Amino acid sequence: MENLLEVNNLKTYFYNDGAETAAVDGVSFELKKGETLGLVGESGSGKSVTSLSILQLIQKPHGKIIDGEVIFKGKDLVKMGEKEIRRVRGNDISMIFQEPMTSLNPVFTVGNQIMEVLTQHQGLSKKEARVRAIEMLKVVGIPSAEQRVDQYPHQLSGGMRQRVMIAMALACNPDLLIADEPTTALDVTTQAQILELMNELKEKLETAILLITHDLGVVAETADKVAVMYLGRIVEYSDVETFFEEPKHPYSQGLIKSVPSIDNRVDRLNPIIGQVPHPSEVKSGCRFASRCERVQPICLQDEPNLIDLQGHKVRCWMYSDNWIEKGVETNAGEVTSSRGA
Amino acid sequence: MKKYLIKRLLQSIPILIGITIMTFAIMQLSPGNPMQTMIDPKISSEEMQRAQENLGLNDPLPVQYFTWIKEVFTGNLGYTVKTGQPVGQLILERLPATLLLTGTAFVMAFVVGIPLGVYSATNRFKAPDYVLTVLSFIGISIPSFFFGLGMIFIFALKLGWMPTSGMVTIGADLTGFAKFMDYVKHVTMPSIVLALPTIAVVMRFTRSSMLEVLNQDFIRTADSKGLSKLKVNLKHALRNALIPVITIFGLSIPFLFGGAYITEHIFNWPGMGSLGIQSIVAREYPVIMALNLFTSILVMTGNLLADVMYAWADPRIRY
Amino acid sequence: MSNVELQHNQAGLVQINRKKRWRTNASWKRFKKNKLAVFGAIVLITLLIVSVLAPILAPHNPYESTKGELGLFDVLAPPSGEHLLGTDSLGRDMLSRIIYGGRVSLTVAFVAVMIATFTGVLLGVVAGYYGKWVDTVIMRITDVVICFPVLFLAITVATILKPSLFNVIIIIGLVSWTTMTRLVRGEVLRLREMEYIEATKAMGQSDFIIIIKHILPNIMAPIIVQGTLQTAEAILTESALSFLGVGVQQPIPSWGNMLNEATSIMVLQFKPWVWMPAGFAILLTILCINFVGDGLRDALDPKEKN
Amino acid sequence: MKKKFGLISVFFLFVFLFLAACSSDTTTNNNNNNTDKENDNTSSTETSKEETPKEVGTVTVAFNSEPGNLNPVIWATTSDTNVTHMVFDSLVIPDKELKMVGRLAESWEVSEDGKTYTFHLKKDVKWHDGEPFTAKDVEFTFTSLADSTYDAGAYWRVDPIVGAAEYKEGKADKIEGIEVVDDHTIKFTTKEPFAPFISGLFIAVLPAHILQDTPPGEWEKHASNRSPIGTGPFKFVKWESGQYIELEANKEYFAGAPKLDKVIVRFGDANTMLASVLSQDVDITSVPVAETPSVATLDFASLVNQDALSVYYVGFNSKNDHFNDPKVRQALAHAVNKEAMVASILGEYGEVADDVFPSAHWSHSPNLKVYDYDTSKSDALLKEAGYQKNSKSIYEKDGKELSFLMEVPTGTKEREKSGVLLKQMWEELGVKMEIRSLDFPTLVTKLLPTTDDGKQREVTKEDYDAYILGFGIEADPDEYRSYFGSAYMPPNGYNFVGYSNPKVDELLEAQTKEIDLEKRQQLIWQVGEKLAEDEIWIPLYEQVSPFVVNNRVVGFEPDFRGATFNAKDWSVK
Amino acid sequence: MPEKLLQVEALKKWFPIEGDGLLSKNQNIVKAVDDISFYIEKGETLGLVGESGCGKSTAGRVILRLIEATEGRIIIENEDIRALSSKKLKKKRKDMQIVFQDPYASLNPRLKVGQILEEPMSIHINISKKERKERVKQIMADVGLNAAYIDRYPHEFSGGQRQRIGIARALAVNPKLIIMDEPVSALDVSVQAQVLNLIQDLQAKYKLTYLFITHNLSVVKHISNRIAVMYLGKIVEISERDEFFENPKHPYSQALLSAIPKPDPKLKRQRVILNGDIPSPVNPPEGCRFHTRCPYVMDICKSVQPELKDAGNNHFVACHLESVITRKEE
Repeated sequence: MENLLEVNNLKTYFYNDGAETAAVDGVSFELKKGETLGLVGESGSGKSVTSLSILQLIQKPHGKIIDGEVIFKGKDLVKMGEKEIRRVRGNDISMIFQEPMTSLNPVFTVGNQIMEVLTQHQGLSKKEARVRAIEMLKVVGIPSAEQRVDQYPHQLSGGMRQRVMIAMALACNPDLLIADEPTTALDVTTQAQILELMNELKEKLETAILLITHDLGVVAETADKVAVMYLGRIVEYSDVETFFEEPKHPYSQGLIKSVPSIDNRVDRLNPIIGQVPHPSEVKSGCRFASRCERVQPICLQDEPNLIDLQGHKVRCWMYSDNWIEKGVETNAGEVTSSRGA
Repeated sequence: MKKYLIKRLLQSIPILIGITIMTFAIMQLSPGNPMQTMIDPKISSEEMQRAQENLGLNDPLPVQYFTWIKEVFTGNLGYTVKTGQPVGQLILERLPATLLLTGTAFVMAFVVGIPLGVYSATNRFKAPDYVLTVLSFIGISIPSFFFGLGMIFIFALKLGWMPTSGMVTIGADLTGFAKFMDYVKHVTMPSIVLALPTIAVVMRFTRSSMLEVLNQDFIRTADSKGLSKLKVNLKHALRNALIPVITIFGLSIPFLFGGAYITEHIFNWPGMGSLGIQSIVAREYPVIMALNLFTSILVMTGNLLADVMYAWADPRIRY
Repeated sequence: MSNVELQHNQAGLVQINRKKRWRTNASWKRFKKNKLAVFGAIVLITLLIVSVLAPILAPHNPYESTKGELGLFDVLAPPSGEHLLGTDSLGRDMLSRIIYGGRVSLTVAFVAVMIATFTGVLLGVVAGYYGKWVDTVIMRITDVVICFPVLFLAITVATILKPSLFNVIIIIGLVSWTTMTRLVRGEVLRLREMEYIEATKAMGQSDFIIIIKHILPNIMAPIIVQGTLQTAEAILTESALSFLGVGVQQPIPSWGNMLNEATSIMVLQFKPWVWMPAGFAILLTILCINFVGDGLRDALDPKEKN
Repeated sequence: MKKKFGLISVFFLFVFLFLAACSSDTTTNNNNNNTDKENDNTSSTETSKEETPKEVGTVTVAFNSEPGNLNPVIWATTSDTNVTHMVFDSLVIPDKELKMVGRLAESWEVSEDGKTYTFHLKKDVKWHDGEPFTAKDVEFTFTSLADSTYDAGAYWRVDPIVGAAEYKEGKADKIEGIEVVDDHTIKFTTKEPFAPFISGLFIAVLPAHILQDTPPGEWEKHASNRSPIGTGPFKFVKWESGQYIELEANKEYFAGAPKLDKVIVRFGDANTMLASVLSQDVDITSVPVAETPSVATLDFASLVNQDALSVYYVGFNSKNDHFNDPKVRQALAHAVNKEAMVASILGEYGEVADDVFPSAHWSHSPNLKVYDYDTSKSDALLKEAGYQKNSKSIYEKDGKELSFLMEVPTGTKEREKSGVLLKQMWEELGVKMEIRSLDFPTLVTKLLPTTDDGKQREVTKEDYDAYILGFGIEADPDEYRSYFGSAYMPPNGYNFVGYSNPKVDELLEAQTKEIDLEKRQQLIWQVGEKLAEDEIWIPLYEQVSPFVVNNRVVGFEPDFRGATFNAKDWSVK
Repeated sequence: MPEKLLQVEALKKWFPIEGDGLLSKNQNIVKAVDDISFYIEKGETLGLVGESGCGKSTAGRVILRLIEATEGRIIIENEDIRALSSKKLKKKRKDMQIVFQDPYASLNPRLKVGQILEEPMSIHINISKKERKERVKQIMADVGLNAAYIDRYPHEFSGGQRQRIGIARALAVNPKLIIMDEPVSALDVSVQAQVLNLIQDLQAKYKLTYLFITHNLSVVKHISNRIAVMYLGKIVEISERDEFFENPKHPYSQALLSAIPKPDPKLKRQRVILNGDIPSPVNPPEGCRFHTRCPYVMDICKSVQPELKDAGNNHFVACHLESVITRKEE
């Protein structure tokens, strides 16, 4: 099947006070129709910037896409002009965000905000748009949609607002939905509702989803493929079953081990040491080297490429042919990294 | 909404009482009284003292306060010491002129300030923003009397485009549109002088409010929906940015009324400000007190109005 | 700068020292980036130095009328080698008066703002921290005072208290504390909810220490910014009062009462040296204070950190 | 939303304009028989600069402050009389030499004993509303001044009349000394011969038919205060509060109709009004001396000076430890370079003054002591008084430096400048002086101190040291009596300098009884000479007040009686 | 039987909020904490779980008297905290400390780490400055901070390190009870694990007693001895940890447990998806607070508030259904 979206070697850098920060540094992945890709990483990994870069929503002039292409249905979104990309936004590709509280405009009714997309892209009249908006609210499971459509965001609960966001995003039947941490700000019971809803809609509408999250549980339950990001790089990329069966990158392994499990209890967690460094602190070598338990001299010198192991890609020297593991001196006992801050 | 209004009105009662007490107290601290500006060798000091006595200037303070409050309730607000005119009437005569001036300045401040602020914010880091920023600083920094005199000098005296002062062309009994235009001509310069700092403040405030809103998540949402930049800026951003600007409504009112003192004085505008200056010179306590009271009530009302508008403009505020 | 180089020699300490200075550096960096603010700061510092050194820098006695020929006074003399900015209507050297006038105007503004700031911060902290009826009482009083336009109040009070330098300072101080009170109260209310304040309460710290050690230092930034901007307002208020003849009185020169001379059409028209310097000085000072205040606001604003 | 905001703004703008438009209709616009119709035939006022298509026969004159009321017997101020002089007439009026001549009085006789004045009134005089003017009006006016409820500052005028005090106290139901002989004859009888009495009658006569139903105590609130009816050359038309008062010619004026059709009196800040003259919106206004250069160059206007009969002076508190010694005051007088002061501050608009009496007035003595500028004389005088220069070159006596505080009222720049120059001159001499600027009412609280309960009390040496003020004669030099008579120290009068000289007391009392002007003049000259010796005031200068007048106005001649005194004779080219 | 360190009895915290009523008395009341009772034994960790707005954080603050309770008793070592005078309370504060959620808001940005850690000591422990310094260094080492950082400011640390400082501050006066208010929720997963380990290590070392407040069931399972579940101001279930996870009785607890996404794509579970959202704590529902969302709602639930009842095994549930519920999953 043809790829719906292809991101190739995307680089988005930020410039502040003359300093350059590589927030997204050569990210590539692809997404097919109806497929869900989970983009996983901790804060600062560049996953949100990646999603924003796709639609050129990076805040200028601080952030800039400096390289790479984003091919959507054969067209490079990066090269599109302001007018052209606007026709894609909300129509072919739409987004939902982490904070349903702040992502809706507080001074307009939810109906108004949904109708806006429809009048903009589908050329519907206000009346038609309103009918459709109510319909969409019903689709996302909002009770008494006829009344809700005239309410303001603050009159709705967090879960409802996220439903409204989804309704808005799906109003024009987009081919791709980018969901940036859609459930992080929600309570668990509400999160369950929203995840359920998204899965349901995905089946029904055959929308491809780029799901950005830090929660491996969410990925496992919703995604078909997983990409793990660390400091602007994809470090592991595979389908979801393979990934959870046998995570290959030490970072992925660490992540999974860090999370206390609800099912099996261990007496002591086994965390990754240290903190995520600031991108500027990593001068050369593997970006994870400072926290890796199996670090070797080569890791500090050169950065590994994404190595393809039968479709399971991983960015680690361990899987290269010339990997020689010497007696590992872990400093696992010391939880504090002197690299600090 | 009604409940909210009533609540706010009730809350303003203690403030009103405070205003009257403060107004009264300020006057009481003052040395000298209007009788003393009329010192005249021909009038015996006994006669002066008797007049003073008759005016109640020698009564105990609480008595004077309540006498005054009674006058406030009758609407007379007392009588001028020298001419015995009801002060309320005097102020009412001047009120329309002041409202015309401050009202025009007020409208000007927002009608000019808001678009400039929006323009500045949406052109951040570009030349127009810098130019407007510097201009707004100058607007805040220029003393109004200086600016006013300069305007008179240039536009009235040198160029002869504008009348030097006053509110109407005296002696010309104009009607209808001609009368309206006559007002427009006369109100232009003083209202610009009065409005300038407020324009600058409104502009700065709108700008920063816009910038703040432009950083909000829902703007990103609007962008992601594929709306045009103009629609994002004018519908989503401006509407939200204007809500805090409403507070400037309230804040600018005392500023404009204060500024009206000097502006009216310079432009000989027949409003409450020039009355105030006259009265201060003449130590007309009842007038000064009434003006203080009147202005502060206007300001309070303005603030009240701003609060109500705020509540009205922001659907998040419930009553 | 040499400071930094020195630290680099002691390799081990480099990082720590750099980090220690990070906060101030970041604010300073942001401030430095704002060219208007830097310009303003430089001008202001120059003005301050000139004011402090007035007795040394002023070429003439600012109070003394220059005697011209025939024992008459050399009034309204245009700029010349002797009087670089000419003389005023009493034959006094304009340059010297501008320099001394700056001293007076700046003193008035700074001291008045200090009074306003002290009052405002005190009331604001008390109202915000203790809340309840204390808050209600203080804020109602503030509401009352706010209803009186500052200039209006200043004029009235200035008429009542007889005009003198001291009184002008007191007046401006006493009528302009309300904004600070509101600001500080708001900040304290916000801060009071901060977890570190709760943590301090949880360890049984006394209110006084909490205010001094934990609250005040953390609201210094807005206080400084507000104080700066208020200084500009104070200078304007002083000059407006002087313009109306109830401010700083002759023969003490203040920029405001020097500008009072400009209220004459004759002077406006024929003797520009009498009003231009004072007008320019006021404009420049307020402008620079505003620049600096704005720069500080951006530099000290925690929201701009990222 | 945006649209809404725009609409609201426009709405507000219109509301304000509407309010303003209405306001002009709500202000005073009475005087029934005057309609606006007359104005219609006058050309519309397009106020462009070069051409002056002013209304024919209209002169606009501007003053610095708005009248308080237009009832001339209620606390009349200059701004009031500038208007009331045109609307009202008085029984008598001073001429240029300050001799009283008749206005509403055709003639009068004084009895041999100098106590009875019989006035014969002009006939055919009509009030502006058509009512005839009679002796009843005169009686009414002067009786009202003695009414028990009246307290607006003119009682002193009738106080010398027999029975006035009794009437005031309610012991009589009419004033014995005022007697209407017939419709056009009225007789006043004074208790004893009182020279200044006739000057006191220089006050407007009020229309009895308008005011008789209102007790004088209530006049302050009477509507006619803002729409007066008089007998004068101009009729009141309207008063736009804060803007202007419009008067029109009284064509039936008994002394001949005015040459003008209309006089408009405007009021406002001096600079603004001057600007209006420059833009030719205003024809006449007073010019601060400092402003004269900007007017002198105009081709369409000229300067006209008004003589004010007043003297600016430094007054000393004689209770002060330094100033109780006349030698100190004399020494200070010798150290004032009055010529330089006048030249610097006033230029051609001032003249050095050596007498407390204005030099243009008959009370000015030509042979009094003059204190020439000579600091060596000052030094000598101070040494005589027991002062020595200390290490700081400041005179001191018994360890107390000769230093004092000078109170300078704000308001006129000339006065403030004088203070500054005096400080400089006296500091050169070795005297320390600080200036305290304060506004006039505040200064008054120092000169006429009150106790806590508002009663006036005596001046002490703490109240003040010295001050600068101006003092002028309005009609009669008797006004100086309450300033220098030892019986008139506060709270009994205005002798706040605390001057006491039995000889002067005697002279001041004597002159009131001297009906013969020449003899009276001699007495007053002696007062002036005594005062110059003691130098309790240091006269500084006299000053004329320049007016700028548009050249199209002919006949504007302001003098000590006021600026609008001869408005009847003004005309336009 | 182990000693109870903390006993909470019938604790209530009602916040009046300004209502519509102008002059009327019937203000709205937020029943943030509404009649809860529990105890914590010495040395154990009680996990207090619930979703946002359930009142768990308020409960923590009320126990420390950072907020005054409306009703109820808080007994720490036989002393009623609510009855203490403010002076005595200050002394008592030595025994009870708190660690907050937000590592950024919980440290005064103007103070150095050393100063932050010294402050509680200077209030409660009478030792010299030098000793204090030593103790600060000791505590820093305890929480895994390099003592060389003593003169650094909070902003120079990462979130995880700040949380360590927060813990160190609580430890500084040797408290008996520490209330952990969501101490790891704001941290990235990899760091969260580090801090959780630290919290456990310290408990062992200093014999601390924790009230661990969190919304994260996985975390609570990892760290607690006993678990209490709160819903809208009420405790609906309280039990030993293992008992709870094996046999959750309250329908809400069951829904909570089943809602957690698990990192195992192969596991396709039958979820209990609740209807709607948590109702507002202003005017909460009558009867059982959970009845509006409960899949097993009965008539009685709408009117009668269930009491906490012993279900055996030291397991208490507040549900009218308790007898019929068995664990559904698998």
